[in-house]
Amino acid sequence: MNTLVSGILFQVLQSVLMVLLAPLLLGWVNQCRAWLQNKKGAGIFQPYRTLRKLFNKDAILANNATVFFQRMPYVLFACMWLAVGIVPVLATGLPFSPAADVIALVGIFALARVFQALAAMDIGTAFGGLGARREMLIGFLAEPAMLMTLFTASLISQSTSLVTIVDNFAHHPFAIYPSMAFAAAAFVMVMLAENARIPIDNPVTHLELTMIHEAMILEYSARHLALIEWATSLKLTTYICIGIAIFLPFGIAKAGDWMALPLAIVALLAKLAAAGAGLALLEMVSAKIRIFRAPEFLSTAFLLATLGMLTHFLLEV
Amino acid sequence: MTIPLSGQLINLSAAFLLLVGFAMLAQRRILSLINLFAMQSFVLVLSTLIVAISTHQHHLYYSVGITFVLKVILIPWLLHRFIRKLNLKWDVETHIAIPTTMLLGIVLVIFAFNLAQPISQLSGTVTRHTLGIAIAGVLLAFLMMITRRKAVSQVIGFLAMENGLFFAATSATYGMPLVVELGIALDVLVAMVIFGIFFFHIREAFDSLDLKHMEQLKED
Amino acid sequence: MAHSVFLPIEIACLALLAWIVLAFLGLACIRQPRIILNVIFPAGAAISLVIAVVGFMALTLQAQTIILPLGLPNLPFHLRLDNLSGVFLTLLGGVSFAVSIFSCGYFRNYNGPKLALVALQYHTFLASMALVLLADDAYLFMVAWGAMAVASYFLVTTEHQVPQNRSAGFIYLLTAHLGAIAILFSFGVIQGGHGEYTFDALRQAPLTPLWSTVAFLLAFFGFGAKAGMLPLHIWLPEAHPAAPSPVSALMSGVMIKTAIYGMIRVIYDLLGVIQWQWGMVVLTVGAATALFGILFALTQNDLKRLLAYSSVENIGIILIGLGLSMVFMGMGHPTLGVLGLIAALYHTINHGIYKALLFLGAGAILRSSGMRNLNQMGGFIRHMPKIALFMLVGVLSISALPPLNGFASEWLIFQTTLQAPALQSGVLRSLVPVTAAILALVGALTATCFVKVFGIAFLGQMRNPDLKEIHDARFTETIGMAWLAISCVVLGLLPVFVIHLLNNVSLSITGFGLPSDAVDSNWIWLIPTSAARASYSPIIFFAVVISAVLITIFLVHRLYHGRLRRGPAWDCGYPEQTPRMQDSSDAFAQAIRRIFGPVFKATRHFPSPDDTAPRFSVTVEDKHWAGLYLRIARLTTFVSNQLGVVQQGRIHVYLLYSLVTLIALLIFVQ
Amino acid sequence: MEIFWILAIPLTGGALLAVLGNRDWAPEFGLFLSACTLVAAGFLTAHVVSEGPFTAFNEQFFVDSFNIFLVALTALVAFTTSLFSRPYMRIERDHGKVGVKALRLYHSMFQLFTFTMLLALLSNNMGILWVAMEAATLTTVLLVSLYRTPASLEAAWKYFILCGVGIAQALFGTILLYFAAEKILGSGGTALLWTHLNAVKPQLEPTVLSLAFIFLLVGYGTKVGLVPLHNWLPDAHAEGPTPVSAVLSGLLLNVALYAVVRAKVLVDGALHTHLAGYLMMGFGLLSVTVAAFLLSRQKDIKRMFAYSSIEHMGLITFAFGMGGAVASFAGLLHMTVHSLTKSAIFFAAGHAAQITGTQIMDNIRGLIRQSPAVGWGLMLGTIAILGIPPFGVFASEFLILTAAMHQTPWAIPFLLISLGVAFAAIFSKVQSMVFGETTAPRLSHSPALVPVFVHLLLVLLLGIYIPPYLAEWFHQAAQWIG
Repeated sequence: MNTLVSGILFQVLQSVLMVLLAPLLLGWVNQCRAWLQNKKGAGIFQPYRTLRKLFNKDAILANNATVFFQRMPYVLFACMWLAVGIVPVLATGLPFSPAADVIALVGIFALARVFQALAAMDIGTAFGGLGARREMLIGFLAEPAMLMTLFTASLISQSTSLVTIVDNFAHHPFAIYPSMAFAAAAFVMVMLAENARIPIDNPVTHLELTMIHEAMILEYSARHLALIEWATSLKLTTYICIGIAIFLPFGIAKAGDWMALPLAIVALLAKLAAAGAGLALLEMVSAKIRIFRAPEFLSTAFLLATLGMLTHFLLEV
Repeated sequence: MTIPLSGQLINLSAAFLLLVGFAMLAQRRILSLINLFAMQSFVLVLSTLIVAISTHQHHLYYSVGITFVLKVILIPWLLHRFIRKLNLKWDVETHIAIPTTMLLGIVLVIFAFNLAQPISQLSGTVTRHTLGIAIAGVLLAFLMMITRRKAVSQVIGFLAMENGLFFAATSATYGMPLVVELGIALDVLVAMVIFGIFFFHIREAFDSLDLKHMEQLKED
Repeated sequence: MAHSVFLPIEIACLALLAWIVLAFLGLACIRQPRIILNVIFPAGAAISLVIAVVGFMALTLQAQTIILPLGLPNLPFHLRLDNLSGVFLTLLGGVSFAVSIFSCGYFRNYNGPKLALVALQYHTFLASMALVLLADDAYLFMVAWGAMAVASYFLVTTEHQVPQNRSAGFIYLLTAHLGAIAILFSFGVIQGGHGEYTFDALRQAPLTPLWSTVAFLLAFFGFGAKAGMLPLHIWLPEAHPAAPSPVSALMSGVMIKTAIYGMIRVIYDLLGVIQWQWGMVVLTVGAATALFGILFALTQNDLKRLLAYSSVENIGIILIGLGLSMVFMGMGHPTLGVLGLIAALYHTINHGIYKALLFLGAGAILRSSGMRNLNQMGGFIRHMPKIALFMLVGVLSISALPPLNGFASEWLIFQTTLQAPALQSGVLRSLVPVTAAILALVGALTATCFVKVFGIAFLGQMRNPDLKEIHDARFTETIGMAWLAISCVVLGLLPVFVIHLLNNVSLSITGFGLPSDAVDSNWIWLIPTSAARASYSPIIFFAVVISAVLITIFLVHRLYHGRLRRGPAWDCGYPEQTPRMQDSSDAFAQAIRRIFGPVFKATRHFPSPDDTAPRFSVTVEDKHWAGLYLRIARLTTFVSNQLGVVQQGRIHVYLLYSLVTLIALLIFVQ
Repeated sequence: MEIFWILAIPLTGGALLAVLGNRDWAPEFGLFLSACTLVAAGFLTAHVVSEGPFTAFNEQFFVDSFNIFLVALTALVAFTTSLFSRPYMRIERDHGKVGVKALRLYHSMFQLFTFTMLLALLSNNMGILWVAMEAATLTTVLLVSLYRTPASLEAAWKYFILCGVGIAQALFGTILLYFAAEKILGSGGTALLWTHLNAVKPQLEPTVLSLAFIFLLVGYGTKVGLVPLHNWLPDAHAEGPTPVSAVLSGLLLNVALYAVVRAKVLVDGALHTHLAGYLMMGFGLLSVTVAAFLLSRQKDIKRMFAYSSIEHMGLITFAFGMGGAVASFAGLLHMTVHSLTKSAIFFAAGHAAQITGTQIMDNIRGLIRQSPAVGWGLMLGTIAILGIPPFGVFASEFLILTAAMHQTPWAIPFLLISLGVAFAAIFSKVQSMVFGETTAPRLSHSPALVPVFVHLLLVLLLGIYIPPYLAEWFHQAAQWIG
């Protein structure tokens, strides 16, 4: 009983914390980017300001917008929230975790993507369709790669539930898995693609020839846009957290282990900061590629992931 | 061993049959073809008669009678009437390669003798050695039907084949049971009549009895 | 209980009989179409329910057999109702219920004779499918199988004035016939020489591994032809658009599943001893079929063709499940094999339901707007919201999105592939996960494909605004689709029950079941092997998502305002937004055509420069036509031409034939 | 006694119609005669069912389980055919294709043909059997050329010559048979009686019998239409009037095959080898394959179905050649269903040709629109003949194929390919004839399609239920066919 209560507390704590932290991470990434470009930057709290501004505005919907268009932001946000709630970030053994394993996690992202694409096509503008099409293109290339990386991990730890995976890596004697190197590389590429970062997409431009993610949300305004932005930052956070959980799960506490919590939080913040900086660096050194290069990029990721799995079978079993 | 006189006579007539068979194979003119056929039938009757006398097979007398009436008198007469009606009197077979046909015929005869060998061993009749000749007659008639281009000569070939069979029956087994003989005879007669009808139909359809007109139905 | 009076199997037989009677009543009512619509079809639906109930009861009962005094003298009709047939009977009943109800509304604009024939063939079709599932001897099975093919053929050619429909029907029946011959021969091999054709005898018959492999290959070919696996799938995309939509729903939803039933029956039940090489064959073919099917579905513009290709894809997925199961069984891991088998069965049921739903939806669209071509549709959600809702459920299910049923079964298949480490041979160990990769790719492509379908057809602006009087689904149509949509959700939320029931099936035909963890797990947690390995709870998942959405909405509206204004869409600076600016179906698939170019034979038609209303169009062809089937046809004609020479009209030659034959034979004898 | 009636009715009827055949009521009279024959056949059947096999008229006639069902079948098909030909020939007359004299010839010859068939079946004497077979040719040859068109004359001539020559070989075979039998049974009438021959078959001289069988096979095989002796068959079927095509396919081929099988029984008994079986299997397979491939190039509807007859006769021959209880049973069943189905198809096809005024399939379209009954008859008949369940043809093919499966696996590929090719060939053509649109006019007399659907119904019935007594006959027959 006691464990269950504390577990739920952990769950709630983690969910809320992550939701609140997400924009901060985004701000941090942008700030690092600015620094690397020798700019002053808007400060790491800029995203919160943007959100507040958007929330206070009046929402405008296109005349022919349907319920899809109107409710999509909430669904998107909810999906991301659920996702981040499942990933064991602070502690393992959360009560929700067994409800969805890595496959379901990918499923959640797919769900969100489908709704986003449908909403984009709802108005019937040229850009909506274009964005939806490209998003699905990226999606169907990225999703298998993502699954493969996760499968490599789950084959190593004989389980598809993130908790077990984390346990296996965090609380067992350290071992070197060459396959995980492949997986990690693939994961990073997928993460870039899925979160509409350079080199696949550029979150700051609205250049119609190149944009993917932005094209889908052109019609949104005010609170809807705010939710979408927030969800985007959540998505980024979630991905990074998944990466952390799988590739550097050290310092993650067990559920109900209050002593380990502060340490876990600190560790998490440190890892997030590092990851954010790394991401900014990556975006700095690489250039946006043509949309039809994206398949090559992602199929490379897919290939790497599959290779990782094969190496696992060849070397580690 | 010495063969009794009747046997010798039968063998003689058998040899004669074979000769006539070759003659028909070589004969171009239809009129003389008919006469040859009548002659063959007559030889057949003779040989059958000899068999009947020498072996006292009474039912053979009937078949002798039937054959005589049917094949020596009636059918040649019918044929003569037909070709007079259709005035084919001077109708001749064009371009058949006689020598090759003859060679083929000889091959067939040899084959027939080989075929008849084992059977003749088993046969108890005085006429057993003529079985080979009977088969040869059948095959020669067959060959004739293959080589002839005219309807009438094909029919004659058909009748010659009938003769060969009849001869085979007498030589191998002193003839078939009477019922069968009668039936066969009836069939031959009706067949003859129908052939006649056909000649006229064909004639009015193609105004010629040349079979080369009747090669339209095929897989094209 | 009901079967204390009547055994379920007896009820099933009676229901079957009732269907046949209805069929002929339908023919009798040729003058009163109203009766057919308002009495015959509802009655058929009622019978479907009975069948469904019987099948469901059979899932927990012992197998029952019954022998009818019909059939061949020394081989009377044997019927058997066991758990396996129970599963498929339930599917048949459930789907055909919806379809029959739907038909009452759908066929309303058919004239008397046509309707009477449809009623006749439709109910015969249902009866024959049920009979296929109940048959317990080779002869009855083949008879039912053939009746099924013929009935469906006539249904496909209902609109026989259209030439394509005729050729579609021909291709369909030809494939079915070839398949049937193969199945027949496979039975002939299995009975191994003692001439007994009851399934019991076939089970007992001893077979050398070689011969059982031959039997397996024949059966796989035969049933594959009906199921629409590569490269025998060509009939599917032809026949489905040709048939009336309810019929397409039945064919895709149930009929091609009877082929899966046949495979399971023959391979697991009759042959029994499974070799892992078979599994590899099935696995490879399945993977190829799935990938190929979805790629082609993506590039289609005709909605029903698209759905047909997606059926090909799903058959591929089912085959992947079966193949995995066979590999594991053959390698001596029965419990893992069971997992694969259950996954395959589960996906079979799910696909049956959502594909039927989608076809009914397509039918409703077709009937109300007269459109099948996606490029002309658009914005229908504003005119047919009900259809849109049900289609959305179907789309989400088939795209394997949690928490709907499509996801549950694909999740199980993924779990099966992840059991690969258990295999001994390193090759297999590394090949099996590759299929997982392909499955993942296929899943994602499916989502893309159906985003295209829903987005193009229902969202956006009307593509031809002059299209008036398009209206929503009729009442009965709504009921039919609602029934299927609800079962999609239920099957998605309560996978545990399904797993437990299917576990009985595998226990009864293979003798093995899932490990104790899976069986004992309560109804919330879906646990394939053990809790530590993997678990999934659609209910919690669903609850959390819903509540999260509500909380978000609540918070947002509470903390801030809910003000909302309507305005014109941003026109990107262009003078106006015309519907033609939207992505067409072609445009949506353009990236696919480009990336997977080698798979297709795409021909593009460019408009001429001085075209006032330029239209760009692209047609995608199946390479199997030119590559395989036309070659076979050419070979046949060549042979027959060669043989035709024999018959060249001259009587002398004919006589020569007989003489030569005679002499040859005589020489042969001597 | 029934035997007397069953033979006397058609014989006298034929004679009468030869005189009165030009009257208006001639068709009805012919129908009446066929009905009487059918009734007599029914009585005979009942008699055999009650008392088992028996011989009559000092053993000249003989009825057993093998020929009795063929007798019943023959009488039935003859009856339905005359039922069909009543309106059919009238329409032909209205179309001016035949005159009154031709009709007289037709009616009388039809009865005589029935007589010869029944005689061939019932006679116990191999010689009489031969006579009857020859007579059958003679009675039908003029019917084939009934229209007097050049094509029909050519067809008839080929039919006449080829079958005549063939039958001559059969006669020689019979002589050899007699020659062998005479050794044991002594000369005279009894030596050709099948019952006696069957009794003493183990003592018959093997070499002679093998030769005899060759001649009989080639002879009667010509009439069965075995490749390569089949060349007369498509022409005769295509050019003759449809009722004649129907009875040729439905009756003549069966009876000829009956003769072959009778001979096979004796030879098997004498030889103790499987020679006869192998020969028949060889011919059968050859026929099936060649016919199947030739099907795809046909343009004339009746010609196409003639080839399909060759194919099925080949299949039956193959089955009998294979031997064994199952295969022989299947062969008998297939004989029955094939003649029923094929005659039904010819009925429908004949009307189809009348409706559209051509036999060229490319010009026949949309039958189902113009006359649904004809269209459906043709379609269902085709589906039945192609061996698609639940029709009876499938039942027999099921048995044949499954028997072949473990007796002669080497034959399977041929059968598989042939069945597939035949299906594709026939069905594609029939479908395009039945479906689609048309502008053809109506017929002057309403077509008689009762026969079509009666036959198809029977075939369907045989597919799902074979009456016990029928099965019993088949079993007995299969027993001694071996």
